[in-house]
This record gives sequence, C-alpha cells and structure tokens, in this order.
Amino acid sequence: MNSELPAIIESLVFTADSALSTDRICELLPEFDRNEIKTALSELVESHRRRGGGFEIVEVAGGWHFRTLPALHGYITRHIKTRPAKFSQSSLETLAIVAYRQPITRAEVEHLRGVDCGGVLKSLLEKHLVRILGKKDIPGRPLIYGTSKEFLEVFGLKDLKSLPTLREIQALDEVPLFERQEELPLEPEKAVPTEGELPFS
Amino acid sequence: MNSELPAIIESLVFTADSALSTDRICELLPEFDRNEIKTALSELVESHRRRGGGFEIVEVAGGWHFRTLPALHGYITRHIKTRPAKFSQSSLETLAIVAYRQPITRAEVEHLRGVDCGGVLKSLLEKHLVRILGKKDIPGRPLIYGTSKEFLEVFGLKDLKSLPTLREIQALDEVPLFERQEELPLEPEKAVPTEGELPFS
Amino acid sequence: MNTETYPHSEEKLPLLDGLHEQYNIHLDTFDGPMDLLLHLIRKNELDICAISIAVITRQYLAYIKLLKELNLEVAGEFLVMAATLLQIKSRQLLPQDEQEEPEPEEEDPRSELVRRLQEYQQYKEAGMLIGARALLGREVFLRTAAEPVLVAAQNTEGPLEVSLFELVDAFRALLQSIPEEQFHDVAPGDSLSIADCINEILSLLQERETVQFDELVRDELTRERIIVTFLALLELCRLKLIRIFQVDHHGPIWFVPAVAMSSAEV
Repeated sequence: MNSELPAIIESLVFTADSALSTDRICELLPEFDRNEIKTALSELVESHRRRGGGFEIVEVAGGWHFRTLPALHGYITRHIKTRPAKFSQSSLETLAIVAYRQPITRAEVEHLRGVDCGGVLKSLLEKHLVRILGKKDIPGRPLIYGTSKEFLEVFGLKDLKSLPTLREIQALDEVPLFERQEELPLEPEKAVPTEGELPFS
Repeated sequence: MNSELPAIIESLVFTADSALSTDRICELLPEFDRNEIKTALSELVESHRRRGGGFEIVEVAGGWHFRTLPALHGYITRHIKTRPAKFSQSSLETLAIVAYRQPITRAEVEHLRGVDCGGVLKSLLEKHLVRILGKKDIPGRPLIYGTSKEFLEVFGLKDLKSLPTLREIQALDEVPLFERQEELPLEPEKAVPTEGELPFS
Repeated sequence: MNTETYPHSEEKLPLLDGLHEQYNIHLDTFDGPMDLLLHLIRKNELDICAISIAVITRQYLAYIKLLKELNLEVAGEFLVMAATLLQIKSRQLLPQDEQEEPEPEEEDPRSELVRRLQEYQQYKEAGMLIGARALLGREVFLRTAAEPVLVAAQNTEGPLEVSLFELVDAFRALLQSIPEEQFHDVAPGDSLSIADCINEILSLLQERETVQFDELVRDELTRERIIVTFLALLELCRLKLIRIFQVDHHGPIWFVPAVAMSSAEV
C-alpha cells in the first residue's frame, strides 16, 4: 500500500464539512484500490486510538469523521464563553450609525436602518460600546447616544477624529490627480540630444 | 505533568473555530500551570509531526490551530471548492511594504513603489489582509495602514517577526531612505495595539 | 498597470518585433517606473550601485516612446521618473570644479535613485517570498466541520472581533441603500464637517471635565475651523449635551458636559 494513503485520507476527512462515506473517498481517490483504502482507514482508526489524543476518527451513519473524546467534553464547552463573538450585521450597522452620526437618538438610528433598533442598542450599551450622552430637549425627551471609550479601544483608535471617513475610503480607488492631468508632450530625441539617434523613429 | 493534558489541549484546539492563543488556553485551563501547558503544546507539535498524518498543529497569528500539510493540497482540492485569492505582483509588493513598514500611510507606500496604490490598498482592505490603524498626526491626517490577523493566518506566519528577513542592502549610504526623513510624530504603541513587535526596528 | 493590453493594430507589430531583437524589451506589465528600471538594470547586467544613467535613461525613454507609438496609455508616474532620470543625467553633465571642495550635499546625483531602487527591490523580493508561501485556502486548509458539542451554544459574550474597515464598510453599504434625500449630512464639503467637529468635542469631553474654545481651534486657526467649531458647539448646546460659560467679558469660553459622565452611563 502507498504509505502516504492514510495521510491523504486523513486530510480529506479533516477538511470535509460532513462525514465522508467510504464510497465517496474511493470516488475522490480513483488512483487507489478500494481494498487499499479500506485497509488505510482501519489503520487510521487504530493509529488514532493508539496515540491517545483528544480526538479519534470514527465511522458513523455511513461516513467517516473526526470526533472529540466524550470524556473531554467538559473542557471543550469551556471555550464557548471566551471565543470571539462575531459581530452581527445589525450590530455592526447600528454601531456604525452611532459612530458616524453621533449624537443621535434611537428614532434617528431606526430611521436610517428602517427597522427597530431597541434590542441592538441595548446590547451595544451592555457591551459598553455605546453610551448615553443625555436627553434631547424635544417632546418625549429621547435618549441621545454616542460611542464610548471602549469603542475606541476595540477599534484601536486614539480618538473619534481618527475614525476613517467614508470619503477617505471612497477616494482610495479614484483616479489619482496625477493621471487626470493633461499629458505633457515628451520628445525623448530632443530631450536627450547627446545620446544619438534612438533605434526607431 | 498530567498525562491527559496534551489530549485536553488537543481537543480544545481541534474544536475552536479560530486559532487559540496560549493565553486563551491557560485561561480555559486554570487548573493547569502555564509551564505545563507550554510543555504539552510542544509535545503535541512534535507528536503530530512524528506521526506523519494529513494535518499538523501549528502556531499562526499568535494562536494554535490544526491545518493540513501543503503537500496534500492536490487531493484536498478535489472535494473542496476553492476560490484561492490571486495575488498580483503589485498586491504582493504593497502587502510586503505594509507588513515591513507598518504603520504606514498610502503616500509612503506610493513613494516606495513609485506608483499610485489606492486601488491595491482598497482591495487588500477588502480581503481583510490590511487594516486601518487610525490616522497619522500630521497635516491632512492621512489614514495609516498595517497588516491584519488574517494576513498572518493566510500566509501561515506566527507573528510579524516571522516575516522573511529583508535582503541586506549594500547601501551607498547605510541609512535607509525613510530614516533620513524627518521623523513624524506618530504613536505606534497606540496605533498598533495588538500586532506585537515589528520584525525590525 | 499601464500596459495590460497588448496592441491590436497589425501594422505596429513589425516595429515591436524589431524592438524585441534590438532591446529585448518585452511588453510585460511593469508595475510602475521602479519595476521598469529594475528590469532594465538586470537586462543590462548592471549593478544597482553603479548604473549607467545614460544607458538606462535611453532605454527607459525608448520604452515610453514605444508605449506611446502603440497608443498605450503612459501613466504620469512613468513620466515623472523620465524627468528624474533626465535631471540626474544633466547634473552629471555639469562640469565639475575640481579646485573646490565638494559640498556635502553634492553627493553623487544617482544616489537618491539608487537608494530608492535598492529599497524597492527588497520589497519586491519580499513580496515574492511571501507570495510563494503555502497559503490558507490555496495549499493549506482548516477543519470546516463544526463541533456538535459547540453548535448548540451561540455566544455573544466573548471578546469582539471586528475591524475598522468593516465598520466603515457597513456604514457605506447602509447609506447606499438609502435614497439620497433621506440621508441628511450636516455639512457636506471637502474639509471639515460639523459632525466631525462634534465627534472631536465629544471625544475631548470623554477625557476631561472642561474644555476651552481656544483649545479646539488652536491647531488650525482658520476662519472655516472657527465657524465650524462654533456651529458644532451651538448644536451640542441645543442638544443640551454641553453647557457653555464665559467668566469675563472677552474672557475664555469654557464648556462642560451638561450631564456628569457617571450619571450618563447606564
């Protein structure tokens, strides 16, 4: 048997987003014999069991996949609480509006987003990214929101002035001033009179 | 050392959805000593390398994760749809300049490359390889750029110090161009809060 | 970036062929003038430190001329470099006064260019090294299957991971989806907006209890700055976010947050 085969199969199972059946593995590796593949799979099972790591390769519901050892699940669930929270699109949008349009009321944020933002604003307040600046002196005295010091820390900003503006981002791929200028006539033959004739003209 | 520790760490790293830093692992395992954890990590690296499987545990962008061996990519791409990022010469050059020279402004990148880099910078921003660190405290307050965590992850670098060393210049004049310029006030420790040391200074 | 397209016109091709023979300049994409210069130096097997400006300038101009004859756009940057080369060359042609001590700044006119070229070459090489690495998503892959134990639990507590660009981009996308007239910008204009100024003041008041008007305009004492700052203060006052006071006639204008920070934070 090809000595690399177990490693090849292992990499396929590792990168698959769901269990891989033996048939599928054979399909993916037409250059190998089905029996070879089966032998390699049992070898893999055996070698992972022997090494006593944190996970093993198992065949369930007709497919192969890697599974952590149930005995370790107490440790694994610990990192749910500390893994980085992905920012939802709605929090990101709301935060962006508050950052760029502060001081701003909830009604104004909702006007821009077109949806209710109470829940999102509350969670941004709880995360201390947004703070209440005061109350607006209009009927109903709505709260006015702005960004907090923690907001600056999360984004590594020195101050609010350091927030990039929309214009700055848009200007990046605009045609630079340079190339919009009228091109000046350049006549190399005249500019370099001492170098002799150019090879073509 | 607890003989189970490597397996526990392995299961944590294996199931995390992004690279886990040594600090995070220590936080998750308060019952173990930091030194024990570090020893277990090097043991893990060694044992995975020795077993010659399809993937290995590596330290990338300040965190640990499992990734497949580059040699096997020909097999893996048979079942994984990839849209590999294409890097043109100009994006690689720009990326290199940002990586080695960060924090850096667009004008400084353009001075080094001799061409407009707005479009390239914008596409690197969109690929999340380059990030905006803030604004430089000079007239015009230009944006300053640096590389992101994704940059280290995509290129498989442990940190910025692991960037390939620049080939020595046998210079006419030892002082590189940029250092001859008047130092502009910039506070890199505030602007680059998380990326750690630059590979040279 | 400038020569991405090959010429279509047939009658130009013989000319191109001739050049291939004589100069062996291929119409590759040069990433700007530095890239072209490095190419010419390598082609002529020259040492960067001892380049012959005459040779390089002639070939460089020939290349630009060729681009023009092929009706390809020549970017401004290439012309700037052409001017730089000609300037260096003319300085070399100036008679040297051998009696006089060379002035300290009278260094080799090539040295500035040489330094730039050397530095550029370093980054070009570093870029190639970086690009040759095994890349995630190209040669190297991660585990994509989610751990069943973890799938159930959604988490919103952990440390935040979001970049500044994503924030601006979210805002940009949002504004693009909103009809123009609904979006009210306080002061569009090229330089300083009232909104920026308000942000600046709010940011200052996060750190200190009192701020003086003069401090806001001190760094940039222009009419525009003063007016915008003043309008920003009026707006903040109208929103009852700050209180303004002046102790003496013509004395400094102070302002303080209307609500103490501690009570404002919920």
